[in-house]
Amino acid sequence: MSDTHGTAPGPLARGALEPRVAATRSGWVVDARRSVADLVLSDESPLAKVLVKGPVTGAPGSVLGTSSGRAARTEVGGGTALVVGSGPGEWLVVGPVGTAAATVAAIERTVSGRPEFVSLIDLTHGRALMRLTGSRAPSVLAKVCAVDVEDAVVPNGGAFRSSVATVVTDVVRDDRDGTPSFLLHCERSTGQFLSEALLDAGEEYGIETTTLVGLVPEG
Amino acid sequence: MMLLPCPWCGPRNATEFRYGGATGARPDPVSATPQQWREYLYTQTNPLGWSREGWYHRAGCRRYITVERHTGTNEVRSALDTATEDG
Amino acid sequence: MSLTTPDPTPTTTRARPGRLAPQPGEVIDRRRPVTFTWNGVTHRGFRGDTIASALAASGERVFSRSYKYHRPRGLLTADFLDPGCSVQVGDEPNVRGGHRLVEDGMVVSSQNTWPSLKFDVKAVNGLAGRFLAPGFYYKTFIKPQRLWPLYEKVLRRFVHAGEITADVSGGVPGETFDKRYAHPDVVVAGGGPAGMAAAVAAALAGSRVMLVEEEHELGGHLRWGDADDREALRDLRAQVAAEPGIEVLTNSVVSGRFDDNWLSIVQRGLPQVFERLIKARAATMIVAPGLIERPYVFEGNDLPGVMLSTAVRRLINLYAVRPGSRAVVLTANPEGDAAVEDLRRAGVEIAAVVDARAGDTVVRATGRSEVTGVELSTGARIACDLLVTAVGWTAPTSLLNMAGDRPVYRPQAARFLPDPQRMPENVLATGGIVGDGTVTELVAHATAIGREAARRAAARARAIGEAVPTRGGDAPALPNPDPTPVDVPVLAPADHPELFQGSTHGFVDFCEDVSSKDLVIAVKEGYDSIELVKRYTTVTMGPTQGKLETVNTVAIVAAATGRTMAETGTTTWRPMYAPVTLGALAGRIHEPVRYSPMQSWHERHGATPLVAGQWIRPEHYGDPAAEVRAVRTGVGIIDVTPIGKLDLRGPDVAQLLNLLYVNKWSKLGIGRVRYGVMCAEDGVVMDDGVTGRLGEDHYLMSTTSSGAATVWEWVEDWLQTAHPDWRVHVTPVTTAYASINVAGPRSRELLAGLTNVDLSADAFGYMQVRTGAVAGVDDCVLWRIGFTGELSYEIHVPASYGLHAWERLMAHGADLGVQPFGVEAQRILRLEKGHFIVGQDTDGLTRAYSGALDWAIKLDKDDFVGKPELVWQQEQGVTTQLVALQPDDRTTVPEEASQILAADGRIAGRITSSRMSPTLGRSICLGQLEPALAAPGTVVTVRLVDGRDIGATVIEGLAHVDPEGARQRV
Amino acid sequence: MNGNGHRSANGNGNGHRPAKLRGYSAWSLVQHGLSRGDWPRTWHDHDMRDSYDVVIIGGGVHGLATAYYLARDHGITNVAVLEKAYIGSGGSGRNTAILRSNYLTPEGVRFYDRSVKLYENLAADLNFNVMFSQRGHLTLAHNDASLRTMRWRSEVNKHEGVDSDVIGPDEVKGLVPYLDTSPDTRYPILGALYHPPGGIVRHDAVVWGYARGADANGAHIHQLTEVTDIDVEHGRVTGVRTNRGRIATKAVVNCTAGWASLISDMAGVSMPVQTFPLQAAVTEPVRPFLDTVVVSGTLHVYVSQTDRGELVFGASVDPFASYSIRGSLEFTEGVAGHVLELMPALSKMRLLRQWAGLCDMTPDYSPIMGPTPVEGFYVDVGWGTYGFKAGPVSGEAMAATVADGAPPEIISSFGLDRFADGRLVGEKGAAAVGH
Ligand SMILES: Cc1cc2nc3c(=O)[nH]c(=O)nc-3n(C[C@H](O)[C@H](O)[C@H](O)COP(=O)(O)OP(=O)(O)OC[C@H]3O[C@@H](n4cnc5c(N)ncnc54)[C@H](O)[C@@H]3O)c2cc1C
Ligand SMILES: NC(=O)c1ccc[n+]([C@@H]2O[C@H](COP(=O)([O-])OP(=O)(O)OC[C@H]3O[C@@H](n4cnc5c(N)ncnc54)[C@H](O)[C@@H]3O)[C@@H](O)[C@H]2O)c1
Ligand SMILES: Cc1cc2nc3c(=O)[nH]c(=O)nc-3n(C[C@H](O)[C@H](O)[C@H](O)COP(=O)(O)O)c2cc1C
Ligand SMILES: [Zn+2]
Repeated sequence: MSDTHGTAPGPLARGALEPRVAATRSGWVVDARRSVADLVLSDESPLAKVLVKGPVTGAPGSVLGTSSGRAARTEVGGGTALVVGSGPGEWLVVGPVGTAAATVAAIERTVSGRPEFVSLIDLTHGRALMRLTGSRAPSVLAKVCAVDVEDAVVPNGGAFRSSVATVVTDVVRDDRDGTPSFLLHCERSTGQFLSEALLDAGEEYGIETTTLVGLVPEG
Repeated sequence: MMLLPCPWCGPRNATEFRYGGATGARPDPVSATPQQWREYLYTQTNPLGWSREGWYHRAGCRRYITVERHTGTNEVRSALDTATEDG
Repeated sequence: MSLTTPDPTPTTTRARPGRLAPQPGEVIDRRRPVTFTWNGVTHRGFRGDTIASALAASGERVFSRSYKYHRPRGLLTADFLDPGCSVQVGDEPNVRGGHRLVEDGMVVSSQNTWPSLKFDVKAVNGLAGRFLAPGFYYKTFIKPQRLWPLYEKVLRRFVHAGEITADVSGGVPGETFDKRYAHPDVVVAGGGPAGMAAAVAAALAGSRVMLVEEEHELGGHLRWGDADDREALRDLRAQVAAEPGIEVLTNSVVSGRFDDNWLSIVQRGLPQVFERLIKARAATMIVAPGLIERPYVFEGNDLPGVMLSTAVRRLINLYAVRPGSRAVVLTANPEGDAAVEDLRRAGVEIAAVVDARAGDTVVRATGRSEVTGVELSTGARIACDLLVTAVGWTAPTSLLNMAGDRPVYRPQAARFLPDPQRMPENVLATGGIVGDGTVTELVAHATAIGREAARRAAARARAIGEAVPTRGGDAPALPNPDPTPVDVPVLAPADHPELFQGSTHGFVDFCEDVSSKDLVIAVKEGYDSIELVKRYTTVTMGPTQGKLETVNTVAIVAAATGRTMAETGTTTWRPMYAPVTLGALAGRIHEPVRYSPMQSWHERHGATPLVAGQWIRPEHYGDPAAEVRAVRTGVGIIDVTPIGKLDLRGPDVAQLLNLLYVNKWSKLGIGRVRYGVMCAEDGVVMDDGVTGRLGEDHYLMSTTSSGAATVWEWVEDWLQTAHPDWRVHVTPVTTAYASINVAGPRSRELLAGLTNVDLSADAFGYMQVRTGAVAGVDDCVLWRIGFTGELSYEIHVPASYGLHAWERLMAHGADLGVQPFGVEAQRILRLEKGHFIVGQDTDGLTRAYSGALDWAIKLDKDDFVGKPELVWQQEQGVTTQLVALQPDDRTTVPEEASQILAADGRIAGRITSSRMSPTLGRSICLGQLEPALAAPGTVVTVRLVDGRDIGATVIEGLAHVDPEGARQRV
Repeated sequence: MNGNGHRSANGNGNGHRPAKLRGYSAWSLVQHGLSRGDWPRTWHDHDMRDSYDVVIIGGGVHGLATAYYLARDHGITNVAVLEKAYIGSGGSGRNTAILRSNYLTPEGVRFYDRSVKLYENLAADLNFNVMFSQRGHLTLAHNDASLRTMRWRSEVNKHEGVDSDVIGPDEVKGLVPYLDTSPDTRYPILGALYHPPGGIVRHDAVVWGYARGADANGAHIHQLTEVTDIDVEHGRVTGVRTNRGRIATKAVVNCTAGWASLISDMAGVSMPVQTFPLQAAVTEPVRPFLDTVVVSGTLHVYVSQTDRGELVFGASVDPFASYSIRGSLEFTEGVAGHVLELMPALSKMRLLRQWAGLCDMTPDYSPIMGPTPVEGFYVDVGWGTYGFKAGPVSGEAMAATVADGAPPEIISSFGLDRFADGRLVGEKGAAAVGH
């Protein structure tokens, strides 16, 4: 972040979902509520998101180590990122808050010099990212997504893109301590709508919202 | 609902795709006569039987695929990536 | 339809219709009485009672009046299909009284009770029957034709149905409908013995099974059977309960089968939702719906007290209701024989058992508002208040037909049977629909079918597993299905006499009041195929959709035409197998809306929302004219986030742009922006926008907001299908950026204090692009362009910082009087400037030269999309031309779409855009005009929507304000 | 029919007197009720002749009306209508029966207006009550752009003398109290195009009435007769082949709608036509509450209530070309969702049945009518989702085309050659959902 012109405080970033109780953390306005519910939807939009494109079989795949349809954690740019094979010749790298630039630089370094045409784009601010966690998470998805997310088809580490509540969404199954957990990644402007549709679908199971672990304000 | 066997994503509901139809080859824009060009614009084959047609997986891999479908039964017998002919 | 004289009433006193002592298989809970009202009168029943059984238990026999003739109707089938007891429950019309369970406080009323439920209108019936012949409407009310609307009004008052209430909020507050998807291996439609056994076998073979039963509990016909049946039922239920792989859905129905085994299942009676639609992609479906008992056609067959054997067996065994006092039973099968036994046990006097297998039958039933007697083929007349018929079955092949099967008629079984040859791989059938047999034989068949379904499902699961890329290391192993099909034992249909109609005419379709005579008349008039008979008489078109009436219809039409039943065939079964509420079909409505990151600010500042496709945008903040003046004289900012944006990267982007736009792109330098127009291959203007070159191989393209998605797919189409060798990556970034247009003579001043980009005219000229920080936010893209015609900067801020940037602009510009402006002010500003809007000033047939785009079109390029059409358009001249018009009366704004007339009165064009210009203080327009009228200075006639004509003058160019473009170049 | 000996004089070519259709009236109904005598057959079965002057392929409203007007207006009666299934089994028996003339182009408006006028007198003309219910037709506008298109249509309509106007939400509410006209819905109703002469008709009755009229005038209607090929020699039609044998003829009219391109292909004429399924559905009846036809283009849905009390729903064509008429669940889901957005009070009404028909879509949503490069092969196709209402005018115009060998003025813009010439007649904005 370059220094500010003018006298106002540093720029404030906002996630894709309107927080119900707002608080500021690491330059982000986040939802201050915590949740201990069994079924939780958290806004993880502040995480760094970098989209890498290249040939289906080529440098990015071999460097990042996943293929289309699968997601795995890898060391990228000095942090651990979740690398999602989000489509043919397309990888989504989800890293800790604030690491987008470093991630871009790191990947650029590793693919440079290769003959294929590879491009990178920082979509941290361009996409909404939320996480749905809980044993009933598959039931919630079953109300809004036509793809079967059972183990046999989408085990932990599976990733696909489909329509969720009519919004085109990347879905990544990324379980938490054996509990089903899904990352949902869509165009930023429809994030609010998608979150509302998920809350609506999860209502009968007692869903609650919260903010990304790590950004949840203290106290 | 019809399932389309996307070569990249596996079988998916047809509503995830946009139908592109059985568009003919683009005539040479320099030498095409109005007849030929407008035939290309307006007249597609409309068979009752097997048809080769383009679909776009807009809610999935975002690839254009070429599908062989029977227009009487909606049975699909193949689907390949249009650009790479991968199945 | 005439009725014989009343029979002498029987003399002995007998047990009245009403509640029996507890029955071994009853489903009512006598410890839980419920109270409800029926036509305003309080009634009692028990939990587990249906509306019909509770009313029957209190002696009610008439439940409705019929559709055409208003004849009294009672129970016929006493289940979901019963055509005689559709009732209104509260705000819900057409509730199936034979199925819906009574609840405490339920308000139930009869529908279609003209002249009243009980009033005897025999005379009217008799007369009506004669004149309301099929096709009656077509033959009358022809002249005088102007009276038809009046007749029509009268007809509409007689509609037989429930009512919906005018409350537009709809339904009970908090009452919702729901949907979900499911991916079972096997769906079993029907929870009778066959369905249960098939489900158990499939689950044991490893399938995830969904067992769907329309009734409130599993069991099918075993539920109202004898002790052996009940024993078999207990055993099967226990087996189902023991299988964790079976999901049991009761009070649910498989309502449709669509391509690739996409099944719709309606789940009713849930606590949290009114009805839920499950959309199941089943690997295999087993159809096990059993059989439906068929009514018999004879005079008086619709009188209350004439019932099917299954109806009386249900009433007695499930609800402990005595259905009458003195019965005549016409039986042709064991079900009828069993009904005789049940009736005896229930204390009903059996006046006669007429055995159809011995050739005896019923000629007619007599009575006024209910049956009082029966005339037999032997000539005997017997007094009774109950006539039970058991003459055969209809196989509900509906779901199979939806899967491609066509039923075949088997005279030996007197029913249509499915044709296994025509069934797809993923659909199987078992149980009564296939054939008959002992429970053991049924279970054996169903077990084999269940295992076979599981085998096929496993093969499919394997194929899917191999096709999806999501399976990884810890996925369960794919099933390895046995290649050999399961050996399925034969389940042959039992022999059954063909019994459809006696020697008299009677009702065939009870819902639609269609009699056998009507069918014969229709055939004689030439409507002699089954489909034409259906349409002419409306037989099978009512709520039961042929489930009770198809076979009799076919039989009667066959007899009337001299064809066989097989030749005659059935009408087409179609979804829904059972009707589904619109609420369940709709589910929770998902209509995505999109917001810019500044939405909360707009709401807080009183913006009037404008629905623009999926976007909700500020139309204005109170006074659009003032917003226009602020932009012309000072500075305004507008949220233009919905503008479509595509990030284009790669060495071949310039080639791509050259192909897609009518103008040239090869020489666009880094830091430059160009306006471009895209046409489709027919030369019709498709989209426009600017594209800027940010780096050697990096461009940012903008599109119209409504065209964003289409253009993206368009670009991908050309890249993937025509030029897969081009190296270009396209990423939509529409909402990756919050886009703000800062417009007005003081925009430079405002922005200068907030950015590290050098804004001086020399450093950052018109139609250029820069990247830099704005309001402390890095990686912003700034375009010096303007839709408004003023000096302006369109800044694209990484979306998370959009609100921050907007607030900083407002705060920083306070002393400059910065004003937020909305879409309406922008429309006025662009119209003053003469900028067209694709789709408003052009239409679906407007080729580019008609859009006044001559300056942009570069026909010297080798190729671009739509070029040939534009070459020809240029050669032949346009048919219409976009022009700017000035109404002669400066205060009149002709509404957009006002037509422009030629001297001979022909339509020669139309106004496409019009506003009162706050800048000029007069009305201004754009329009499409025939070229003969398009020359500057031509005066044309505009027909206003109120019919008045005004003059308007074509002006030079398209701009009303600043035609030289001086204001935007400062 | 050039050179065929027939004159095209209205009414009496070839000395033929059109049969006066009568026999149906309230009085005759009473008589039949009392005497219980049989009604005459509505049309008759005939043996197939070896040759006919004109062979019409397709026993829908277009084919039957063409046969009727050939006889009535031109005295051409040696005519066969060949229908592969039963009459009305195509779109004519499956359509949602909406009649209107509020189209967008002046050519279109004039054409459909003539049809509505013919419909207004059809019951008397055919002596068959087709139950044309002119209950009014509303096309809702939910955004600016559609309001502008409505106004465009209404201005063109008014110019052509067709009753049509843009009305505001309050008037809409007055006409249809069940509509949710509050401004804060997802798709607020900003206004509507109101077209009082529009309405619904009993579609089967139109088919049967024309069949009866054609039959009475001597035309042969052959059901269960499928055309399998068309003989063309030296650029002229010489006959058609059917599953029941060959028929020699010099004039063939293709009135097969959804199958139009298959038939044209038999004659070697390629057509800019794509076949798409169009679906419809009915609910169980409820007491009448909806007096007008309501259409929403934005929501892709329309609804009317029949005199029987059912709601009849329709939408736009399926999203991909197909000859399958099995129908889809997405259609009913979409229709239900959209109807409930318009009229939330209907959530407990139940959908009873859905079905589908085939639509012959053209690039500009206007029909293709008139001669073709093959002499004697005429087309009356491209009826898409809107052709039922055009039955009468098309029959009249095609009869004149066959009789005179050239199309009359009213269909002169709809020729097949317009595509090669790039002169499309754009009706998409007025026909895509409203039909
Ligand atoms: C669901 C639906 C709703 C509609 N709603 C409306 C509406 O509200 N208003 C409106 O104006 N229009 C509507 N339409 C359109 C309208 O139904 C059609 O445009 C119109 O019926 C076409 O009539 P037709 O006589 O040309 O064709 P059809 O009625 O389709 O007749 C063509 C006939 O040709 C026969 N045929 C085909 N091939 C052969 C062969 N090889 N040999 C012999 N016979 C053959 C077919 O069996 C068929 O009977 C709707 C259509 C559908 C499907
Ligand atoms: N149906 C009878 O009344 C009856 C009477 C005596 C004997 N039998 C014999 O029993 C055998 C029938 O046993 P079975 O198990 O095949 O049938 P069944 O009639 O015992 O059970 C079928 C069940 O399927 C349900 N059903 C039907 N369609 C459905 C749908 N679309 N969705 C959900 N549920 C649906 C019905 O409600 C019924 O409970 C036959 O041999 C028959 O001859 C039947
Ligand atoms: C305007 C209209 C109203 C209809 N109303 C009903 C109806 O009330 N009940 C019914 O079962 N079918 C109704 N149908 C549908 C027909 O039963 C049938 O499905 C349709 O004509 C298509 O034929 P098919 O299903 O035999 O293929 C109606 C059809 C139309 C065109
Ligand atoms: Zn795909």
